[in-house]
Amino acid sequence: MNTYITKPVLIGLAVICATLVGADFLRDGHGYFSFENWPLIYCAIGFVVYGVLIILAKGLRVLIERPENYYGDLAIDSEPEPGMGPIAPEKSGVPHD
Amino acid sequence: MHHHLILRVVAKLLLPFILLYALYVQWHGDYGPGGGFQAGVIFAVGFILYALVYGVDALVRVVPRGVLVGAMAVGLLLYAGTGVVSLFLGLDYLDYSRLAHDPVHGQEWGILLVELGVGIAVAAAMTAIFVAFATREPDIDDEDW
Amino acid sequence: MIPQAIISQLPILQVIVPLIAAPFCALLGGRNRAWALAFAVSLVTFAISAMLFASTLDGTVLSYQLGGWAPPIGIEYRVDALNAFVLLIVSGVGALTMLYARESVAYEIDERHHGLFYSAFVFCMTGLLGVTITGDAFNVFVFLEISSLSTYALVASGAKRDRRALTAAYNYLIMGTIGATFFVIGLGLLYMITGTLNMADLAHKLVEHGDSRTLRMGFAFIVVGFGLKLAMFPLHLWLPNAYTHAPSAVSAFVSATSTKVAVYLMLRFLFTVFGFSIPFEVDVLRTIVLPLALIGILAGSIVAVFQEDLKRLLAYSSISQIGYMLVGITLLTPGGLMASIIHLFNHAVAKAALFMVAGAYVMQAGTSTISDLRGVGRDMPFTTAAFVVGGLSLVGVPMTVGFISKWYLVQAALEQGWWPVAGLIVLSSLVAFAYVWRFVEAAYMYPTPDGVIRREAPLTMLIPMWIFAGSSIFFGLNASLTSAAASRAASGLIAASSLIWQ
Amino acid sequence: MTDYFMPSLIYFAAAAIVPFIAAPRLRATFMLAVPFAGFASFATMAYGTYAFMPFFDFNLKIFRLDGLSFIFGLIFSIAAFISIAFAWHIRDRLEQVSSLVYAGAAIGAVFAGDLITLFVFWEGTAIASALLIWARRTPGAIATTMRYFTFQIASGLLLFIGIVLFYRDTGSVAFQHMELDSLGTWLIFLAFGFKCAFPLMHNWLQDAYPAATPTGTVTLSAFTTKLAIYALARGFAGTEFLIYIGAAMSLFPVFFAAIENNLRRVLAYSLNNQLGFMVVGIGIGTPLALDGTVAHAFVHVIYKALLFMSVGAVIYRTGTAKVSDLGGLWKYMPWTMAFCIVGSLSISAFPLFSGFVAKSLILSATASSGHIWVWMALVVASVGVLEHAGIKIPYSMFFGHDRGWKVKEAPLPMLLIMGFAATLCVLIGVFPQTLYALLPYPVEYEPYTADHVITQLQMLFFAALAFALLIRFNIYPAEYRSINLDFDWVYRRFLPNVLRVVTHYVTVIWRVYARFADRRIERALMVIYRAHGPQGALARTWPTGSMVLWIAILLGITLGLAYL
Repeated sequence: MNTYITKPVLIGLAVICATLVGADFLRDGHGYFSFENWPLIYCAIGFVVYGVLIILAKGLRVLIERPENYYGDLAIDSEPEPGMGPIAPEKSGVPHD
Repeated sequence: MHHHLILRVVAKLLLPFILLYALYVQWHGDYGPGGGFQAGVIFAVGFILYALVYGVDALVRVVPRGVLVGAMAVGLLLYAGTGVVSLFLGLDYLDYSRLAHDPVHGQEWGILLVELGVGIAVAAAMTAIFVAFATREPDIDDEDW
Repeated sequence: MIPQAIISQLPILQVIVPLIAAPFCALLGGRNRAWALAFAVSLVTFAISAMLFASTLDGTVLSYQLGGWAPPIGIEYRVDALNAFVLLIVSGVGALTMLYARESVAYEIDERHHGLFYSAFVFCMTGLLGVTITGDAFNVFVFLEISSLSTYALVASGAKRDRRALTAAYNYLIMGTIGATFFVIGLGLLYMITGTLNMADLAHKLVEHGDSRTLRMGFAFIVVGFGLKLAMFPLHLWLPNAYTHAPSAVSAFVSATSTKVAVYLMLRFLFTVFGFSIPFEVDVLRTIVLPLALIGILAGSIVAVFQEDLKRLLAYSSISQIGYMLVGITLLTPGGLMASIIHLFNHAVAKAALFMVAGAYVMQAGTSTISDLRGVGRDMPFTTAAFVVGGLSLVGVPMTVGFISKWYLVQAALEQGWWPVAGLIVLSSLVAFAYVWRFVEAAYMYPTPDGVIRREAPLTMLIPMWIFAGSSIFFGLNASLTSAAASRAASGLIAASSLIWQ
Repeated sequence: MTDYFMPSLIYFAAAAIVPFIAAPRLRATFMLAVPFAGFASFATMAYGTYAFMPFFDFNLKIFRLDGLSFIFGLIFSIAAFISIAFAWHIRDRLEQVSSLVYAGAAIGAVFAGDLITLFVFWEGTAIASALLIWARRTPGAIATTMRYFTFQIASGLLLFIGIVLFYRDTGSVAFQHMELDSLGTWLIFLAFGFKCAFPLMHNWLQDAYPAATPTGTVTLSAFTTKLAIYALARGFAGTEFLIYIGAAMSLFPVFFAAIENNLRRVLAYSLNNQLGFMVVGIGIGTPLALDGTVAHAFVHVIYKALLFMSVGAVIYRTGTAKVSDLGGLWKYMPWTMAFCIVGSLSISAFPLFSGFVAKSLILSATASSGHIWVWMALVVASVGVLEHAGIKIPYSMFFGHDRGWKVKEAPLPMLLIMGFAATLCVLIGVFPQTLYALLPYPVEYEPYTADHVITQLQMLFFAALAFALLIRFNIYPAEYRSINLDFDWVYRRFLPNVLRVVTHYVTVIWRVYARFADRRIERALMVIYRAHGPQGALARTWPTGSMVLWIAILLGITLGLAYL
């Protein structure tokens, strides 16, 4: 179903990450706070924070999501997107389905 | 046109005296009571009497509206113009001292001219107001007010 | 370049040039001749008042004695920074309105009445200039009557377009006459006390005389009389109808000048003649005029919001704007006075532009009803743009003159610690925004009704309109000239009064 | 005024001329020259204050050139150039004129040496930018314009009252550093806050940016908020309170951005978040932090414009900016994709891109001032930036779900200007010292230390890994048509509803009450209610007699006073 995050892409990412884990030993430990010097702390921050953020956002979605015409049919969200102002664009796009 | 014969005759008889009296008031304004305003009103009264007895149309034939407007304007010009003349004579406005050979006479001449102007303007204005009211076509229905 | 002899005669020329020209207008009759004369005369008048303004800006006071009689007995014309400023406003507005009048009057007045119309117009100007320039209190009454009587005639001449002009003129006549009569009664009472009619002399003798019941009566009559003439709040009832039904050129001219001249008279009498030598005068201003002015500011604006007719809307907005000037006066501080005087100018400029716009609509769209003017912004872009500029000035948006005057007024109110007054002024600006917006919305946001064809106003109307609109921006950006004149005038008034300033 | 020609006047003069140039190409070319002329007018001047103008009792300092205003003048000139060039194909005179006025007013505000001048230009930006949104001319856009304008005018009004009070307190209107110690300065602070989109005042941003035309949004994104940043930096540098505001600002939008469907709104949230970094920098107020803020504003204007341009180009070709409608465009718009990715890498602060060299200044300033929690918030926010701006924007347009679009590449002028912006991003990233040299305070900072580069890459790539896994396991939020409530719900829904309910109950209670109350009271109240209406007593034509009655009453009162 998703056509872009394929196995090669994942493997590529994993290789880069592994390299960066290795590079962790090149750090000279000049952080402002002591915990900055813990091994692999930034890897953890990146990974965990990202995951938690997405999950929290999904949770938020439960609370605040509304249909597009929530503010009425004349609100900006329920209008079709603009072409380029009053001048008609060269329409070459094909809508999906 | 044959009604009120006495009224018509008497009115015609009175008219010259009214006008004469007006002129008396006009010219004696600087010695006795009177002056341009009063004279003008009395003068206008003569015309109004004429109109009351003979009808407004007759009055308008005697003094057409254009003449009235003109007389008003001329009267005012006479009044204001006299002052302007003294400006040209190198004095302040309304200072008539140089209108004649000596200041006192000049002042007298000035006042006489001014009063004449006032008289003409007032007479014409009074008559014009009367004519305006008397000849007004009832072009407004009561509901319109 | 100009002979000294003429310079010394400038004060009188200011009045007699239009005075002589007026009857000639009536004699000339036909449309273009009368107009051409009136226009030429108004330009000359403007030039004269500009010269007067220039020669009094440094604080010189010009005095001119009519007929060579010395002041306490003879009539004196006295030009100082304050009335030179007002003269400039009156003659400037007069000249531009005259330019504007050509097309507008041709549309609104019968050809055969043009001579008389322009004659009355020039008379009205004469009267207003005379009222402003004279230093003799009774002469004020004479010129006041000249200007008022001709204004009644001018308002009534709107009858061709709308019969209601006649009733409006009649009501105006009654009210105006009462106002003038009150003034004369008051003046009579003052004469009883002092035996003089020259303003400077009056001032002097009133201080000597001290407090008395007669003086108080005179003061009350004069204040109420002027209150009528300048359309102070509950005495404003003549104004909306008169401004609405008068011919457009008359609305523009009268709205910009006649109430302003009345405000000037109020200032002149309060400060120069009475000079607040007794506490009663201050009490009247603070306990009667101030509350009424405040109510007027708010009520005028709110009523304007609900008006259907553009000219009427503008008329009610005038009532509210006059309130500002009165508030400035009642502050009795240099700042407040200056705010009033500068607002005198600023409001004249903005209102003249706005009424000219309304007149252009009357001529090109045949109506000044707001709902009939929907979409007019597209058909008459320049005219409507001028309205927007003038309207912004009424609201007091920065970079317009309205802002300048409100700024000074709010500052002056705060200086006195009158917080609620300052708040009210700001609040009324919001209301002003509401009524201006109502029209702007109708003009721009709605389509033109079907079958309505409107063309842009002719150039002779656009030019004066935009001169006013432009100057309401220009003087909003660069207020140094107007504020210098206003502060000079204010300090002159204060120097003349006997109030002791903190 | 005689010795100097203000740059903003060049813009205004150009705006006055533009509508009268009939040939479209000529018009666009003319406009393109304006930013250069504007920049040239102050580029070579010595620092100092010029262009005094007497106004009331004040001597206005219209033009003050110093380190801070110079660099903001430069940023705004670049932004004006980019947005005008991107709008090359636009023929709508309203949009063209208002964009020129907008840019001119913003530049004028930056050079304002006193609060009154600032206020005038402040309002100028409000009006011009509102027109820019209005230029789209759909009912929704007009409604948005009204809301937007209300916010901007509210800001102006607060500023105005603030200036008046400030002047009364201090007797000065100079625009200098201020302390939050009086009502006046608080109001000025709030006015800046409105424009800077502080939390709870931020919704105009998310409301307006998706509403303008695609070109209009590029213009909008550059000026208003950065002007507020400048004003805060000038007036309130070192105000502790700002640090926490900034932290909140940088943090909360990332959640909203992650689930937003409209890409331009995602970018608006991202803008909010970026402003948060700058506000933190201002709050810390050390030279390093302020330099960071300025540098960040500088690079931000460029990469945010680049991102908005790439979204704009996509809208231009597809007519939509919704995640739920887009995907798989990389085949058809490869250049746009490349530039978009440069923008994304810059905003996510990848080494060698402009965001990296600017954001790290703020982060190290925060760390060295010891605000550990704020620092952590900023780090979390950085991951959030990567999420919504670094990954979501390019991924959802050019990859994601293939929706079957077959479109042409963006037109050449658009590509050129995007290429220009992208080049700037890379150049600044590679040669940071050039940027640092322009900053108001001398800065000794080297972003490219091994430690810094490695930790940054670790964080970014592990986050990317997390993203890939989340996509893989279908945890990543699905895209479909929807909107999300934000604080604007309060004034678009909640307050109107409350008002409706209250009105309803008041009416009901009133009816009940009226039934029992004396009828005369009701009538009296109705009289007051009606007094001002079109047929109201105050608006009616009165008979002469009653008018005279008023006169008599008034005279009576006045005379009565005489006997007291």
